[in-house]
Amino acid sequence: MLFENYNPMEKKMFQIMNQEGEIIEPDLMPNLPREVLIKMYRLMVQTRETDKKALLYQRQGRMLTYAPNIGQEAAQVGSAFVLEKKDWMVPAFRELGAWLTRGADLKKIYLYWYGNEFGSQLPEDIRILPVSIPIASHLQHAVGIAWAAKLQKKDEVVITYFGDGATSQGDFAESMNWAGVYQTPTIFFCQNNQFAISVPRASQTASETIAQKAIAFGMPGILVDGNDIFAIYVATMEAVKRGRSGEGPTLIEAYTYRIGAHTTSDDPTRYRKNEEVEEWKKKDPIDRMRKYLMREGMLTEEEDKTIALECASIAEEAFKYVEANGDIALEDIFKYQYKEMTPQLKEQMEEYQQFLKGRGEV
Amino acid sequence: MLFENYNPMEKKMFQIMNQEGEIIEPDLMPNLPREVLIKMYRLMVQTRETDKKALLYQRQGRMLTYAPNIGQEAAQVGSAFVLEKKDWMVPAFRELGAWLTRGADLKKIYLYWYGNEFGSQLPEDIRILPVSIPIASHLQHAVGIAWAAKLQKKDEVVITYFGDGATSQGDFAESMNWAGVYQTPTIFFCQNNQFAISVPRASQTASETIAQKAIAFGMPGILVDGNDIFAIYVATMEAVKRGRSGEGPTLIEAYTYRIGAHTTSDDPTRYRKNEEVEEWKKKDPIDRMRKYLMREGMLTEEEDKTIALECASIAEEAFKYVEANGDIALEDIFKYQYKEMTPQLKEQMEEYQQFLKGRGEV
Amino acid sequence: MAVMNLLQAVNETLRQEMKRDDRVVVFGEDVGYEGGVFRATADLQKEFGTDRCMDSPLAESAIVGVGIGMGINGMIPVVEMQFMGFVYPAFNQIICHVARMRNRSRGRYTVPMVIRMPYGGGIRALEHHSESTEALFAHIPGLKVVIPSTPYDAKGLLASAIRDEDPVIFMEPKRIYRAFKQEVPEEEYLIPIGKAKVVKEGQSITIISWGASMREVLKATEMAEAKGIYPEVIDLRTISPIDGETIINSVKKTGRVLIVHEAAKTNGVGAELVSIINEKAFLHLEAPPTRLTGFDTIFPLPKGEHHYIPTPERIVNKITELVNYLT
Amino acid sequence: MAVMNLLQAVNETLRQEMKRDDRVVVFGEDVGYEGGVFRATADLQKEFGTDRCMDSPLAESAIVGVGIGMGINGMIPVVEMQFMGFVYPAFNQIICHVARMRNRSRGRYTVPMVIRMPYGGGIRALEHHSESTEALFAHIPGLKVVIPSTPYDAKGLLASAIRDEDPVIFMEPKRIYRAFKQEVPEEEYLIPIGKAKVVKEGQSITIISWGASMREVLKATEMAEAKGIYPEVIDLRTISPIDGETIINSVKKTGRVLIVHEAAKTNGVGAELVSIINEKAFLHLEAPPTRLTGFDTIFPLPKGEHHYIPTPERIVNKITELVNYLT
Ligand SMILES: Cc1ncc(C[n+]2csc(CCOP(=O)(O)OP(=O)(O)O)c2C)c(N)n1
Ligand SMILES: Cc1ncc(C[n+]2csc(CCOP(=O)(O)OP(=O)(O)O)c2C)c(N)n1
Ligand SMILES: [Mg+2]
Ligand SMILES: [Mg+2]
Repeated sequence: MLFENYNPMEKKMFQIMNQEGEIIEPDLMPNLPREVLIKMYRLMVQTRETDKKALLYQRQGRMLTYAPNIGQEAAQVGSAFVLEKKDWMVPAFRELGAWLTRGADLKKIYLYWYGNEFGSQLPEDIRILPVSIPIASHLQHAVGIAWAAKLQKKDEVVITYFGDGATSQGDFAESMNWAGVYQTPTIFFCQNNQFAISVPRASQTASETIAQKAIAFGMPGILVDGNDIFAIYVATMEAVKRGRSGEGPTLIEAYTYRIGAHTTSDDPTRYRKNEEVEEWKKKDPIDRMRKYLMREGMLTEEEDKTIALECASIAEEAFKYVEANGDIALEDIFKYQYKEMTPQLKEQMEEYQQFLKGRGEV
Repeated sequence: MLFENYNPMEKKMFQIMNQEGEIIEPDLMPNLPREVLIKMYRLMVQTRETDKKALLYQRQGRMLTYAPNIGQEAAQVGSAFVLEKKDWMVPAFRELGAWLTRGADLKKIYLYWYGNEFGSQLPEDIRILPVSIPIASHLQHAVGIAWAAKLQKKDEVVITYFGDGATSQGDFAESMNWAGVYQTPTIFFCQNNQFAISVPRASQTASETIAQKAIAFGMPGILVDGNDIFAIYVATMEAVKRGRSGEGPTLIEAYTYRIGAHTTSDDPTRYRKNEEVEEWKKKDPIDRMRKYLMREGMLTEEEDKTIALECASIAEEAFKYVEANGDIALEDIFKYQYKEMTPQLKEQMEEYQQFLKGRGEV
Repeated sequence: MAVMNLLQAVNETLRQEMKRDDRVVVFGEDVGYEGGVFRATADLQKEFGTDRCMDSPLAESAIVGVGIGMGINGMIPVVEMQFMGFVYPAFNQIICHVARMRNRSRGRYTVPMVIRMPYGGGIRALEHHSESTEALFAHIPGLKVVIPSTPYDAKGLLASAIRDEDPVIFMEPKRIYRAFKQEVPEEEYLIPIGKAKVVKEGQSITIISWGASMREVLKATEMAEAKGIYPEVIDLRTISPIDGETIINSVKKTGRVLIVHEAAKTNGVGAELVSIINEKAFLHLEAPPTRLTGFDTIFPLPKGEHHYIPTPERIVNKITELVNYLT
Repeated sequence: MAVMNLLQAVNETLRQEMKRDDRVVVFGEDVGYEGGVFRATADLQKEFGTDRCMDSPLAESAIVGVGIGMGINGMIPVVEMQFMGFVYPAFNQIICHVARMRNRSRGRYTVPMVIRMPYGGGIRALEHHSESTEALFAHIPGLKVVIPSTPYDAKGLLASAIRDEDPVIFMEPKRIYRAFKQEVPEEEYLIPIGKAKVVKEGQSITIISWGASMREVLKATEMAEAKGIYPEVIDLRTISPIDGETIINSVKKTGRVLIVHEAAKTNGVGAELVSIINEKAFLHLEAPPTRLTGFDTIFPLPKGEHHYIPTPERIVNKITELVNYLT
């Protein structure tokens, strides 16, 4: 129903809660108890505070390149919130909120951005793939995981995240097409944050919306206000239902904005106007939910401050842990390349160890 | 207008002449004099006869792998007929009719399939790129040529041919997308012949039509009866007009059928029913035009026979020439790899020539 | 024992492995209903159903990329590239993910996939149908690269590849798909990946080759023997990781080496072999380890292809040259 | 003479070539309005307009594929891969078309394109941002592969690459993009592609390297000189086609060779160099031509990267080992 009502050819954007935190589609508003709403809110705040700390550490030279999520928290948390433990998430690199929502340990996440591969070694029961940097390439994995679930009759769905820029890559089209042909339970979740580094959405594709691209692959597509956590939640829920009931894949375009830089190496003032950023700041997804919660009497100023402080200190603790435990052992470079080290790797490692030993460095 | 009337979301197929050679859309029928119609017809027959001879030679072991065009002549001739000398054609490997229409020498074409690179060395004034085998990869070149024309303000349009299978490749989507963004004068001409080797169209993509895929890239798409040379001619003409007037790219889906095998190495009886083939034979594009011409009094039985005989003998002569002149010189393997031979190539060639000399083979 | 050609051995092994382990799935272009353009997967869909042997859309990057996901979610995908010349659209997936997933995730996720592909020239084919670019894969850490040269080896190596928990590029020399038959045991057996095979012992010179070229090498060896030269012949079998030990043992004995491959010369696998030999057996060398290979050109269309692949005559010629080096 | 770093030299050369020849167009991801993530194309769009310097959609296969078409229709595209680690989606276009169009059409169509890409490790970057896979290109007939190691070379080589009628892979060592400045003439000059440069004469051993590693090599050379060892240092400059002559002349003099590269060892360009040296200077060798390279692993994330790239200390250590070999 939802997907028929929001036919992508009509370019309507699905929204439940407006910029003021008012519910404008009460019929579609999910019926969630306060604890759940607060949990969602807290996850968004945790995401924001984690970003802020990371940016701070980065400026202090304690953290490396980092890709901030500011402005996109609703899209990330609202969508991942729908998934069950058994489901899979196949991320790109700007989905911190989704990682946290799925229960990934912040220490691992910071460890990754700290430059240590062990950051990607999540425990078995957290079904998140490692950060995938080659744009759009991981969408294929999401189709494969979903197809394998379907073939093995496992009740699992897969969500995969990517940006507006990613839709230009061949891998985007190929994976959408495959998912369409084999009706895999894949949710293609595009965070359209209006930019691929410096390139604006309009220069990326002439398609009127990204949601419309679904038509080329025979699946439903929907344009959703990405800063409205309820709309995101409901749209993803519907897509997950489709997946679970064998109806196949769905494309969700979460219309949002990257408030921060592309990464800490980027200077967005070179390519976009501050006014635009300010306009979008008014649509901040966290502010919006805060307004809603306060209006509904579910959150006080006091409680809100406490949440922010708690989240900030969780981030701080996690990073401290990482700084103290972030180094790697030499063998780890070699040990995981294959199940067993090849003779070449053994030889290379031993020769190097010998060299270090000769210099008293090991 | 045409593209609005045949909105791809409605799945209507554009047809001017029906299976019986009757004009069912007289308003859209192009106003072409008899000579032109006979020229078109002759090109289709030349294509058919060239195929038939090639298949014969192949069975006799005189010709190598060959990809026949039988059933697709209208799509090929009708579309290429619209182009001017200055325009470009970027083929895949199953467009014989288009090659001939653009004035490529049949000797060159046969030479290529005979296994000699000189077959791809067309004269400067014939703007056809070589056969491109990696599926969909050449679409990118078509966009580049068109973009270069636009940037250099040259009044050239580019047509590129590909099959239904090609639409699954990332390169298809990337090039369509680029053409949409930069509004290049590219005509994406899909010969949907219902199969990619053994894989039927329905297993290739869940998109309702291939024409619909245009929506994902912000350009018009149209579904055309690929066995109706007039509909193909008119649709391509409209697309070319768009290109020339700076309105950008167009996707044309020519709905047709591959009557023969994929190539001479293929046995289609393994994967498709004879009844299906027989059904499609009734829609033969050459028969259809013959019926039209005869009904209109533009062609007699006699004339028709003469045309077929002439075409067959042209093919025969061309092949005889190729058999007599098809060998290559050893240096040619080395000479064209770079503008100038690298020292490595020189050395390799000389060493080998030395070896041959030693055995009295050179 | 059944007598079969290399293609049948591949088909038979796929069948056996699919029976043995229902996590094994086979897919690729035309692989399902039609059973592959070479018929390597013939009848597998009939036997195991459309959930075990599937036709894919025409998209190599997806075939590999989707396979990665299937591997992560409990399956063992054995995918086909219709020809080696069509693997390049999948390079990003192979280099960035297939080869890296294990190390990237420190063992959390692995890709136990096999990527099969017919390769090599000599079948009078169109462009891109004659490629031998094993060296590209051999430079990528995280991949294993295996090439059989006989039906017997094809079975044992393919079974090992499928059971290997690391990704394996399995290249099938299509020139000899149907060239000869051999007795192949019906029961399962494994040939270890990472081990070369001394196919023929000798002492005059070590010849290293693999895949279809093994036949030319063995013919050349007979011709050399007629002249009183006794080559030791090594079939590399695994291109990556290379079995240095077997090679070095042989070179220490013979002091002379000829490497024969069909791929272009520059930066081919021959170069790596020469380097290993230098590094490990320098003082035993009585002549420069030498390569006889394809030219640094694209593989010619059929009218030129007979020039490209090293013939037994050219091999013998080189053998003689090397055996006479400085003596 | 202006004093500039390597990045500025690239930028300046692009500007000069765009001025010289209006067929030259520059495009790629973020290359236009923003001037590139490294600023290599800074201000070019401002200066030459949006018809000469363009932002592309995010699609490497298209960047190269579209470039091919532009080359065929009269332009000289100089395209950027944002990082070498992102070139793999374009491999099909590069291998199947860029490298082959000339030979395929027997000279009728050519691809006078330059594919620029920052490469190499040592900048504490995320995964895929530290690649050095020049060997993959070096195995493909039809490509030229060029790597500068100084601002001066960058200018002369890039200008040559743009004017070359064959396609050139132009790899820029990003570790030294801004590492040091040099006097670079303002006027045009060309450094020939296909020629290596003897950077320092010596007699104890020949060291061959390229790109950013040249710095470590030169530091190691100083350290060696302090010990009384006098290496001859060759900057390869062109990785394909290799300048065998310069190398062989040097090896004939020194008898010993160390090749230093940052790429993985197996099947790296070092292997080809060892092989050429064997084939052409075997009798002059006093020690095995030896490689000091990256490991056969993926390039580690920042916490491990200092282990990967050969350091001056490791280079000196190897130099000493080789100079003392059997003496
Ligand atoms: C194949 C590939 N090409 C280029 C890059 C460099 N790159 C990193 S992020 C990025 C832009 C991505 O834009 P989008 O998909 O919209 O995601 P966002 O950064 O906005 O979240 C680019 C070009 C890359 N990572 N992978
Ligand atoms: C990249 C690539 N993969 C696989 C092939 C092998 N192949 C040749 S033709 C073909 C099917 C093409 O189907 P379609 O695009 O519909 O064109 P048609 O043959 O029907 O004209 C395939 C898979 C190829 N040439 N290139
Ligand atoms: Mg974006
Ligand atoms: Mg087809």
